[in-house]
Amino acid sequence: MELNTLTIIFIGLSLLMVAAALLAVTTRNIMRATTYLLFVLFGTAGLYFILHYTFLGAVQVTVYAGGIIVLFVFAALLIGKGTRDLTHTSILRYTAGFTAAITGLALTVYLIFTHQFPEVQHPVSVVPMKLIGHTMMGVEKYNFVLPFEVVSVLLLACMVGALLIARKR
Amino acid sequence: MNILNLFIVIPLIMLLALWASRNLRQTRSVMVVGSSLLLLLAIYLTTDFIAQRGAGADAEFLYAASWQWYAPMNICYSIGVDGISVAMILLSAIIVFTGTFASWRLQPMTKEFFLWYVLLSLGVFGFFISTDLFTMFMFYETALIPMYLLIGVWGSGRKEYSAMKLTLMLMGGSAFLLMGILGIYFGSGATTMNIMEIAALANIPVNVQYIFFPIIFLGFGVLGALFPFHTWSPDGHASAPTSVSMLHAGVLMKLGGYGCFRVAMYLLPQAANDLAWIFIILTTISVVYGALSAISQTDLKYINAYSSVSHCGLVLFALLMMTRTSCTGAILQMLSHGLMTALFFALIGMIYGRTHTRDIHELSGLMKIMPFLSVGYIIAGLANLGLPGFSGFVAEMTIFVGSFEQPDIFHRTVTIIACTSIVITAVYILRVVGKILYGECRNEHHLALSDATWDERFTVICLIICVAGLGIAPMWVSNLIDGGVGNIFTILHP
Amino acid sequence: MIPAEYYLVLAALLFFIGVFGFFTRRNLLGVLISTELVLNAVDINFAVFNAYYFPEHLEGFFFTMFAIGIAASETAVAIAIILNVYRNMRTIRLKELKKLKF
Amino acid sequence: MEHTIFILALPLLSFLILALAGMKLPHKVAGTIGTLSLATVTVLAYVTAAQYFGAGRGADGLFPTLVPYNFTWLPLTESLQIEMGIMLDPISVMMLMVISTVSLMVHIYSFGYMKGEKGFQRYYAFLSLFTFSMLGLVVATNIFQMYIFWELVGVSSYLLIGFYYTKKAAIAASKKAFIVTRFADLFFLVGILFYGYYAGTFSFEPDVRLLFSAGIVIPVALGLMFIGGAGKSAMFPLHIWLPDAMEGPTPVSALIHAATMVVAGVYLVARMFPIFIEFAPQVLHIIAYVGAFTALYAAVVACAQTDIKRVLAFSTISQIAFMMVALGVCTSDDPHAGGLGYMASMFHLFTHAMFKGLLFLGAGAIIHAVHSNERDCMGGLRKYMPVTHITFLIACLAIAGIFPFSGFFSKDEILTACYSYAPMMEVFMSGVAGLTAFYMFRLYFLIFWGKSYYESQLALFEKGRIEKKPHTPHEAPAAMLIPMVILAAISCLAGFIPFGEFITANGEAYEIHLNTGVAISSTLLAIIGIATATIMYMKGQNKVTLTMKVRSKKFIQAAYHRFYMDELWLFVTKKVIFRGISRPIAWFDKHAIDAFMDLLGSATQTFARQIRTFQSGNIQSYCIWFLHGVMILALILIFLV
Repeated sequence: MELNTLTIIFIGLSLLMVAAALLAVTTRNIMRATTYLLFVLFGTAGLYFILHYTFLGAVQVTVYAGGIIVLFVFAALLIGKGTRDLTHTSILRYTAGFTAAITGLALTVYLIFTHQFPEVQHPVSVVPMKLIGHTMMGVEKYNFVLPFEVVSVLLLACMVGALLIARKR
Repeated sequence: MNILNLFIVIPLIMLLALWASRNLRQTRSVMVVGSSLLLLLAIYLTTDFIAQRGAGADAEFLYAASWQWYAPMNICYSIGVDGISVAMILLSAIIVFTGTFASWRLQPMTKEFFLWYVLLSLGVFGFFISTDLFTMFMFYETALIPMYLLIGVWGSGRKEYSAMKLTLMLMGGSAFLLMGILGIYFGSGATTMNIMEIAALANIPVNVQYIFFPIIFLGFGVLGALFPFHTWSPDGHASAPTSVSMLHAGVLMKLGGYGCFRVAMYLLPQAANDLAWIFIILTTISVVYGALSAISQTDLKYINAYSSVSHCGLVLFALLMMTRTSCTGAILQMLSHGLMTALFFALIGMIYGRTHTRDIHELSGLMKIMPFLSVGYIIAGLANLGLPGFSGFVAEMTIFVGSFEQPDIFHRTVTIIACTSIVITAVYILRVVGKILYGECRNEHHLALSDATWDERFTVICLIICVAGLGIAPMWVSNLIDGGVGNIFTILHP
Repeated sequence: MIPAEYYLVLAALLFFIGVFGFFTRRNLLGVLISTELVLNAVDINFAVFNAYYFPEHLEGFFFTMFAIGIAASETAVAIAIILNVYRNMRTIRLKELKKLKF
Repeated sequence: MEHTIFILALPLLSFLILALAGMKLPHKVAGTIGTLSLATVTVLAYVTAAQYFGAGRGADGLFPTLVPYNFTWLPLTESLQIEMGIMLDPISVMMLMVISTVSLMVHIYSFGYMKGEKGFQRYYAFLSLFTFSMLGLVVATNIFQMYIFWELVGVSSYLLIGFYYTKKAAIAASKKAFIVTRFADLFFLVGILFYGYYAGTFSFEPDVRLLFSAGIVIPVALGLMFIGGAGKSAMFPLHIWLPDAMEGPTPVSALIHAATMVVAGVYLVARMFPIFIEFAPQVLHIIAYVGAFTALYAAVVACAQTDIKRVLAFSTISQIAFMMVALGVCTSDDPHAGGLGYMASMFHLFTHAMFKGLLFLGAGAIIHAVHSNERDCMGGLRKYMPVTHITFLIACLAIAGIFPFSGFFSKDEILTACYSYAPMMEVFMSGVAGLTAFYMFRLYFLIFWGKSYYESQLALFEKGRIEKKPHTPHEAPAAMLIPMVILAAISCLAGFIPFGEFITANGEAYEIHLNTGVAISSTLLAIIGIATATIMYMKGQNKVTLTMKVRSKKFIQAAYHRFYMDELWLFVTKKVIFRGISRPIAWFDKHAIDAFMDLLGSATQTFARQIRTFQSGNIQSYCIWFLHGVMILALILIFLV
């Protein structure tokens, strides 16, 4: 693997994401955790760009980094200061979680490197918008109009539901 | 209409009538009418059975009938009686009848009490008339479950604990039982649940028998207070209300012995012959151990419960001796113990109802205060320790003579050990009689107590008549059960 | 060309960091944040599998997109619940939320 | 002989009437019912005896064994069945007479003795029950019937001893009597079971071949049966219940604990005698030794007792032991060659029943007069109770074995029988007979001679030392005296009955002839005993007595406490059985077996409580466990499969 710009960017992004993720799950302050999550999400968007999925990256930035993080921030702000600090977990739980995570990670990595993936086919380049539009709205095989509709209904339901749950009584 | 069905139908009608009854009067009249009907029916059944046998009806079970109710496993509602079950039905009818009068003044929730009481007797009757393993098991469970409520709700002392213990231990036993029944069913080729047909097939492999004989014997043995699974009995009896104690010791514990005989030994004769010695040891321990621990008890009901352990141990002991005489003796002992213990528990309940204590250290000189109950108690005590003229003597002697038919040293030794129980029984009975009935009354609160009321007198006299009747004229009973014992005996000793 | 395994390892790392957070967080919001990490890691995998191994169709692509959508709605609902819980119980600490336990 | 059924039926009937309706009857009526039925029974018994013995011997020179009634009561096995019936042979007919006579006397006597007692009707009911059972016992056609009535006798004895059920001592005594005899009955029962199995029958005349083939088992069975008999007949060491049984009303002691029930053991051995002599002569000799020891033991203890009924009780034990010895020394069933003991034993049984019954009735009259059992409260009574005095003296002479009273004849036969077995035995038993004379006359003098307790009390009262005027001893009412006089007459004359004509071991007639040597020596010993007693006790406490008392204080103390046999038994029952076995078993049951069951319950509960925390509702822990599970599964799938 030659060390080109893309690779360097990838490595940089990876390091950033892992570090931010670690901080996001360990920091005591909920606002900070949210911020670190934001970094991870931005990093992910970056990965999508590297993969030439620019549209996906854009969605990631707008929906995730833009929408969800804002929700988190609002929530963190709405919930009083007293509950904002994250408390320690029991050492038992900590080790249990840690071993589970480490074992799982080891296993996954082992699988990744031993698994026979199919032949790598070099991606063309950026996926054209037109294709995305057709695929999303198409009705043939490998087209996704039905899931699209379902998701939209789901979103609506969530919106209504969230309002219903969160409104003051 | 098969007469045996009436034993199910009458309790069912009684249940409905009780449910519909509005006040105490109606409840009582339903109970009196129903239990008298059952008693009359049982007496009619007995006489008719004897008449039919006399007329030469030599089928193993008379009044046999069968209706299939679950085809995939070939489970039928099969009924039929032989001499043993007729005797047991008669016993149950007597106890149910007298138990009704013993709980005449029971408060509160009389109606609910009798509802469960009738359900229990329904189970008992159903058990004795069934000849289908699964139906039998079903009725067995029907008889056990009401016990929990009867003790838990209407009991005294640590009633919740006792009820729970009793139910759990008996349920544990029936878990074994279910296992055993399935074992027999599949062992015999999974074609029928009917006892007679299984016995006729006689095709259960010996190694299967070896597994399921102990399981079934234990399952029924728990109910028959087999050492070391007897501990439900003292606590359960001590907490149960009078008529429940009567019914439980009088009839329910007999389900154990009857089941051991009818299911374990009848269907698995090979294993019964080979493995009997294990259980003979256990039952011998039961006999002596129960009697010995009765000596140092202070609660009247505990004394009686341990005495029941001893006497029921003798039932199983006699069955396992597997001579024809000892088996007859075992059935006689079941009848005799049922009647005697019912009498005992009835009297204890009556005394307790007046004095509100069962501690023998707190009771004394009752003879002066309640002569009727005291005389009844002495008679019950004497019957219990095997006085000739009462049923206990006949049963015990038949058992001992029968057991002596086994000439080898092991059987001889255990028989002699079991014989010692007659002395120990005398010790604990006379100890109680001397302590609570004789002497001067030391508690001035007891001086004002009244003697028995008419319903109590009726209960006691009925039972005494039965006990004495069986003791003076045992011939007809032993004739009645002899046929049934003979059939099983032939299978045990091919 | 960056090998696919790199992405996958990165995704796995994120995933398990998320799992770890999910286990150890003592606060509903913290748990939710960890969940987002996990979802994110899965999204990356979808995209990578699509881009490297099956570029002729856009299945992974769309799965990622829908996942993002669903994640958004899920977060919205979850936060609404959290707010509601907070309003009723004045806390969002898991330890203290046991009214429905047993 | 069909009327014999009434001998059993009447007492039973009167028992049932009195037991069911007794409380409502007036005393007089109840007593009359009992007495009348007993009188009829007595008449019937005598008629039976007259007919039986009057019919004479059969062709074989024996009195026939008649079985007028016999029916199967309960079939047990193919060969064994319990039969109920009436069997008449010389000993059972003799016993019928003895029992009905003494019982009738006691019934009449009780009219006076129990007058006005609470529970008078109950008393008569129990007497009837006892008489019924005892009669049933002696006419038993088989050993099992005997056992049945044996138990009934035991229970009526229990009820009668505990008649004064508010008295602590009476309760304890009745319990003790029942349990000790029950304990012995256990052996009896086992003996019967062995016998029944090997003989193939419960009857007294088994198939001899079967018995021969059984070998050692038959002696064992007979020995066990003897233990049962020893329990009822109060042989050492099972005698402990009898002295305590004196807590019952005195007429009851006369009937049950002197004349009839306690000789049931002797009767049992006599009943089984043909089998004993044929198959187990060694067991018979063991019986003789047990009897000899008991006789001595009881005689020694009797010398030191102060309660007059206790003295009589020990004397009863001693006399029954004489009968046992007589049976035990038999070496064959021919009265001319070693089989004399059987006849002697039965003879002594007969005479003893009369004079010992008389002694007890006399004692009852005395107790009735002075209201105490203690000899200290008596003395000098001969002035106040002349009839009692004379009859008591007759009885004492009879028991001491003085010519021409009945005891002389029967005791002499026993000693002769002993002599033919072993001279040492004769010497030993003669010594015991002398001792008997001593303690009986000691008793006699203490009661009727010496300083009058009443008079000394009266003197004290007149001096103002005591406040209550002492009760004047008075002669008993006629209802009590008549039976005593009748019995006294029988005691005087019974010795002249040619007993050997009727009852011998093999049934052939035997003419009693006195063995002069034995007779003279035993009479001499008796006279020595009487003389000693006269010297020591006639004039109250004199010097000789006091020195003796001081010299052998320890021994007398030990004898007074019956050589601590009761304490030993108490130790065995209270400490060993109750504290040592029963308590631990009860403890074990509660704390081991029951606790184990409880442990199962609580273990289940604890386990449930433990695993309940898994179901905590905490999603995080669910996930941890889930993930661990997944990991393990994955590892297994990847690396192992």
